[in-house]
Amino acid sequence: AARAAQFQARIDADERIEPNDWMPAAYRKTLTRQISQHAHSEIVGMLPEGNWITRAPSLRRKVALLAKVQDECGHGLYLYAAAETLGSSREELVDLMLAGKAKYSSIFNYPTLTWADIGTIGWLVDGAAIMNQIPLCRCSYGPYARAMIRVCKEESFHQRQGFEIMLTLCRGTDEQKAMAQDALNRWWWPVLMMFGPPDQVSQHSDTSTKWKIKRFSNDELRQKFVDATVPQAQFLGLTIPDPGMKQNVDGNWEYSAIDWEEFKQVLAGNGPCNRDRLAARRKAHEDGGWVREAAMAYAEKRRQRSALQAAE
Amino acid sequence: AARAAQFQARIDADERIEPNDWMPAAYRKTLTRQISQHAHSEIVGMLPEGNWITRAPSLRRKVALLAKVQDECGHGLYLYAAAETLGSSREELVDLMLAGKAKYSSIFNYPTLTWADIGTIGWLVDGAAIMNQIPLCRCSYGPYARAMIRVCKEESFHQRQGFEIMLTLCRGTDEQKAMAQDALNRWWWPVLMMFGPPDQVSQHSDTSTKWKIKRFSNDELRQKFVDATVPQAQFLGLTIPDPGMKQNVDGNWEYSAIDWEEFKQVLAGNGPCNRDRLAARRKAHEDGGWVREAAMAYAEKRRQRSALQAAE
Amino acid sequence: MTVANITVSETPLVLYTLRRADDALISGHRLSEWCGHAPMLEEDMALANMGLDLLGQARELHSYAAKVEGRGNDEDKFAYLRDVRQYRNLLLLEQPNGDFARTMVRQFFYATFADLYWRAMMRSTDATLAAIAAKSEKESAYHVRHCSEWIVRLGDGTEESHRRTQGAIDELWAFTGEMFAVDDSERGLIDAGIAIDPAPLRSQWLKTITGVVDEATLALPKNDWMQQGGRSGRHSEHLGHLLSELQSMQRTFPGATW
Amino acid sequence: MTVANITVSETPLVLYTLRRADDALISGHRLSEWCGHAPMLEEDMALANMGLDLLGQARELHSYAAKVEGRGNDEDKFAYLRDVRQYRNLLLLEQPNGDFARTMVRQFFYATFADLYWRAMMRSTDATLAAIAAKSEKESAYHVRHCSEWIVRLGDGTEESHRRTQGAIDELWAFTGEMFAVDDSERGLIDAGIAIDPAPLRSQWLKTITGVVDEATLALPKNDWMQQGGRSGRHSEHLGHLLSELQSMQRTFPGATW
Repeated sequence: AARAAQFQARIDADERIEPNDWMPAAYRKTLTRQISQHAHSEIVGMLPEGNWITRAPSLRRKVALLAKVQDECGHGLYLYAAAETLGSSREELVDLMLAGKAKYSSIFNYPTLTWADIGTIGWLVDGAAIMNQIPLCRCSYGPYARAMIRVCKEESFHQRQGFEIMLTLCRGTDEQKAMAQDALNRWWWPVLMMFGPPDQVSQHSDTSTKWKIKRFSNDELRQKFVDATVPQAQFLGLTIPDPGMKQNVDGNWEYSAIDWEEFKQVLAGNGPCNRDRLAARRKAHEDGGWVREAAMAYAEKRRQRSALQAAE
Repeated sequence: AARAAQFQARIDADERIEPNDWMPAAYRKTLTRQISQHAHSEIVGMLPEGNWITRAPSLRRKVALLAKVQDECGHGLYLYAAAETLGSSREELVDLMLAGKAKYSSIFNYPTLTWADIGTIGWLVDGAAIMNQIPLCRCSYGPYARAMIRVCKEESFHQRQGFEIMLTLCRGTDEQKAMAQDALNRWWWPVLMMFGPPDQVSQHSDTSTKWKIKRFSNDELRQKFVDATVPQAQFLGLTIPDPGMKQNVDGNWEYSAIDWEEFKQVLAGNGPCNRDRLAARRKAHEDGGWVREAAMAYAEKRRQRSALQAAE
Repeated sequence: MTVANITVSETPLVLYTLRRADDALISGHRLSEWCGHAPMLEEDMALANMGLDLLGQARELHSYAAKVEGRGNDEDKFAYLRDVRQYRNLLLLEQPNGDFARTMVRQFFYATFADLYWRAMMRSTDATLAAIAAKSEKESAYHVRHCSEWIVRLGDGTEESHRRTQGAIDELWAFTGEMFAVDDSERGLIDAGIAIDPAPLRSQWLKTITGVVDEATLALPKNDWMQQGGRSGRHSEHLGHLLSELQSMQRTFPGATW
Repeated sequence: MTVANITVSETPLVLYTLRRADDALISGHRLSEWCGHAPMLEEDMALANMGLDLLGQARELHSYAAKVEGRGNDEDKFAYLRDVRQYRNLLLLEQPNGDFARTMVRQFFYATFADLYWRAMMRSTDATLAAIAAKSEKESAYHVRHCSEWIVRLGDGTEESHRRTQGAIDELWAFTGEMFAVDDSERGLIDAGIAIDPAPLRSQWLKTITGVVDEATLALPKNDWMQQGGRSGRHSEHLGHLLSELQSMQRTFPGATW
C-alpha cells in the first residue's frame, strides 16, 4: 500500500514509470492490454491498405503506399517491444490475437473497396489515430510514451499524404470526385466510433485517467476530431454524411447520434471483414511456421557448432 | 505365331479389334501409350486455354471457352476409358504423366499470352489435331476409333469457333489485328511440329502402319494441314511467318525447314511451360487428394452399412 | 476524358434483375476458376457444367435488364463496365473458392435457395422472368443434387474432409441471411407479383439444408448474425480482385468488338 | 477508338533502359505482394524494403527511358499502358512468389547478378545510367546479404526448409541464363561503353551463388538448358495476370490523374 501510494505520487508528479520500476499489477495489466491492442491494430491495419498496393494507380502512389504500410509494421514492432518491457512476449500477445482473444481497432474490419478508401484511411483513420495518440506521448509509462512520439511523427505524415490523395481525387474527374464522396460516406461513422463508446458508458477510463494513461475522454477527443475535420471536408468540397450536423455557438460541430449497435457488432466479431482479417493473419502465421522453425533450427545448429569449436 | 497371323489377317481385312479379342503385346503397348498420351494431351491442353476463361473479353466468348475446355476434359475421359479397355487404369496412366514419365502433346508447353492465342489455338492447334485424328476414326482398335469419331466432331466445332475469333480480330482495330498476327507468328512453327518428326527419322511408324493405327505419314499430314491453312490465313489477311514459303506446281505449299532442335528441347522438358503445366496438374492432383479419399471413405462406409442392413 | 463506368438507371425492375444477373455471373465466374484444377476430372466437368448454367442465366438476366432499362446497355456493358460499387450480387457468391469444401458449401447454400426461388418465380407476372425461372429452376435442381451429395460425402468421409467442410459452413453461414432479405425497392415488385417474397422460403431452405447437414454428420452454427451489403454494392475486398481480372480486356481495349 | 497501349520507339538505348526498368518494376511488384503476409514481421519489413528499392530504381529507369525516347511517355505510361508483349523484364522476375523459399531463391539469384551488374555499370559512359548504377549497387549489396543469409538458414535449417529451398533452386535455375544474355540491340551499346557485357559476370556470379549454396548444404542443378524470352516480350503466363492487377486502375480510368 505504501508502494502504491508512492507510485501514485510519482505519477502525480508527472514522473515517467520505467520497466524496472515497481508498478501495481493492474497498471501493468492495463498497459499490456492497451499497448498490445495498439500493436495488433498496426499489424491488422496493414491489411486493408495492403489490399491496394498491387493496384495503386501510379508508381509514386504505389511506393508511398508500400512505404506507409511498412511504417505500420514498424509501429507494430516498436509497440510489441514496448509491451514486452511489461513482461509479456510478442509471441504470447500475437497468439492471443490470432485466437480471437485480444482486440484490435474495429476500424480495420471495414473493407477498402476503391482507391479513394486509401485516401480516406490516411486522412480520417490516421487523423483519428493521431488525435488519440498525441496525448499518449505524455503517457506515464516511459517506453509507451517514447514509442508514441515516433509513431505520431510518422502518422501525421501519413495523414497529410491521405489528404493529398483526396485532394487529387476531388480535383479530378467527376467519377473520381464521386469515388471520394462515396469513401467518405462509408468511413465517416466507423471513424467516429474509433474514439470508443460515449463517456457515460466507457469502462477503464477512471483508473486510466488516474494513472495518466488516458488524458482526455472519448467524447472530448471525438469532438476535437470532428472540429478539425469539418473544415478539411469543406476544403475538399465533400459532404459529411450527417445531414443533422450543425455548428453550435462555441464553434463546435455537433454530430448526430452514433449507431453504437454497429460498433458493438463489429467488436463482437460481426464486422464486414473480421473473418477475413483474422484469416489473413492466421494464414501468414501458419504459412510462415516452417520458416520460423528453420531459422531457430539453424541458430541452434550454429550455437552448437561454435560451442564445439570453443571446446576444441 | 498362328494367332499373330490371324490377328494381322483381321487387321488387313479392316476388321475392328475389340477389348476382349486376342492382340499382340506390342499392339496393346503401342495403343496404350498412344491413347494415354492423347488423353494426357486433352487434360494438359485444358491449361493454356483455361488461362483465359476468367479474362475472356465478352460473356459469349467466356461461355464458349469454358464449354470448349470442358469438352477437352470430356475427351480426356473418353480416351482414358478407351485406354482402360487395354488393361491400364486411369490412375496408373495419370501417375505416369504426373511423374513426367508419359508424354503429352508438346504444343501445350507454349504459353497463351493474349486473347488472340485462344483464337489461334482453336484455328490451328485444333485444326492440326483434326488432321491427325480423322484417320484415327478408322483405327483398327474399336474403342479408340469410336472415341475419335466423337472427339473429331467436337474438335471441328472448336476449330470453326477459333477461326471465327481470328476473323473478328482481323476485322477489328489495328491493335486487334496486330494481336492476331503476333499470335500466328508465335504458334505457326510449333503447330507444324505437332505432326511429329519428319518421316525419315520417325519411330513407331512402320508397325503402327501395319496395324492400321496410323494411316498417313507425319509429313503427309503436315502437308495437308499447310495446304488447308494457307488460304485461311490469306482470307484473314494474316501473313504466315515463313518468308520462304511458296506454292509448287502441284498446288502444294512448300514450307521452310522446321527447327527440330526446338521440338527436341520441348519434348525433353525444356519448353517455355513444361514446368508450369506439370506443376499445375500436380497441384490439382495433390490438392484434390483429400477429396478423393473422402469420396472413397464414404463409399466404403455406405457399403458396410448396407451390408449390415442386409444382414439384419 | 472517357467515362470509365456506365451509368445504370436503376429502376426497381432493372435493379431487381441486375441483382439476380450479378448473382449468376459472379457465381459462374468463381466456378469457372476451377476449370483445369478440380480434384478429379469428373468434377472439372461438373463444376464447369454448373458454371455454364449460371453464366447462361447471367446473360439472359443481364440482357433482360438492358432491355427493361432501354438505354443502350447490354450484357457485356453490365458485366465489364461497372465497378465494384455498382455490382449487386450476394456477398456469399463473391467469396473465394478456397478448397473444394468451401466451394461446395457456398454453392450448396446458394443452389438450395436458388432452386426454391426460381420455382416460386415461375409464377412471376413478368413473362420473361417467369421463363428464365423455369429454365433456371431445372438447372438449380441439378446443382442442389450435386452439391448435396458432395456435402454428405465430405462430411461423412474422412476426419480431414469433415473438418474442412465444417469449417466452410462456419465461415460462410453469416452470408446466407442476405438471400432472404428484401429492401424497399423490391416491395413494390413483390406486391405487383413481378417478384416473390423470399422470406417465406427460408423455412423450407433451412429444412433442406438441415437434412443434408445432418446426414453429413455436420452441424449448422448457432451464430445468427447475418452480414449484408452486396445488394447495395458494399462488397467484400474479394470482388474487386475478381473484377480486375474479369474486366481486364474490356478495360484495356475500350469499345472493341471481340 | 482509343488506342489502348502506348507505342514505344525502342531505339537500342530506350530498349536497354526499359529492360532494366521492367526488371526492377516487376521484381518490386512481386515483393510488394508479400506485404502483410510474410512469415514474421521482420520479413514484412525487409521484403518491403527490397521492394521499395526496386520500385525506386524502376521509377528512375522508366523516367530516363522516357527522356531518351522523347515522345511524351513517362514512368506511369510505361508501367500502366504497355501490354504483356511490350514488357521486357527477365522471366525469372515475373515468376510467382510461391512460398518464402521460392521468393528468396528468386531474389537471391537476381540480387547477386544485379550487384555485379550495377557495380560494372558505374563505369557506363552514360552519366545517368552510371548514377543510377551507383545507387542501385548499394541497394543490391544489401539484398544479396539479406537473401544469402536466408538461403543458408533455410538450406541448413530443418528438413522441410531444405526440401523447399532445393525445390525452388531446381525450379528457377533455368531462368538464370537470361540475365547474362546479350542480343544485337545491346552490342552497339556495349561497344560504346554505355552498357556492359554481362557474360563475363557469370563466373563471379556462379562463384558467389555456389559459395552460399554450398554453405546452405544445397546443390545447384546439373541441367544447363536455359529459358529465354522476357527480353523480347515472350513471357510466361504469369505476367499477364500480374499486369491485369497492376494496371487495373489506369486501364479503368484512362487519362485520369491520381
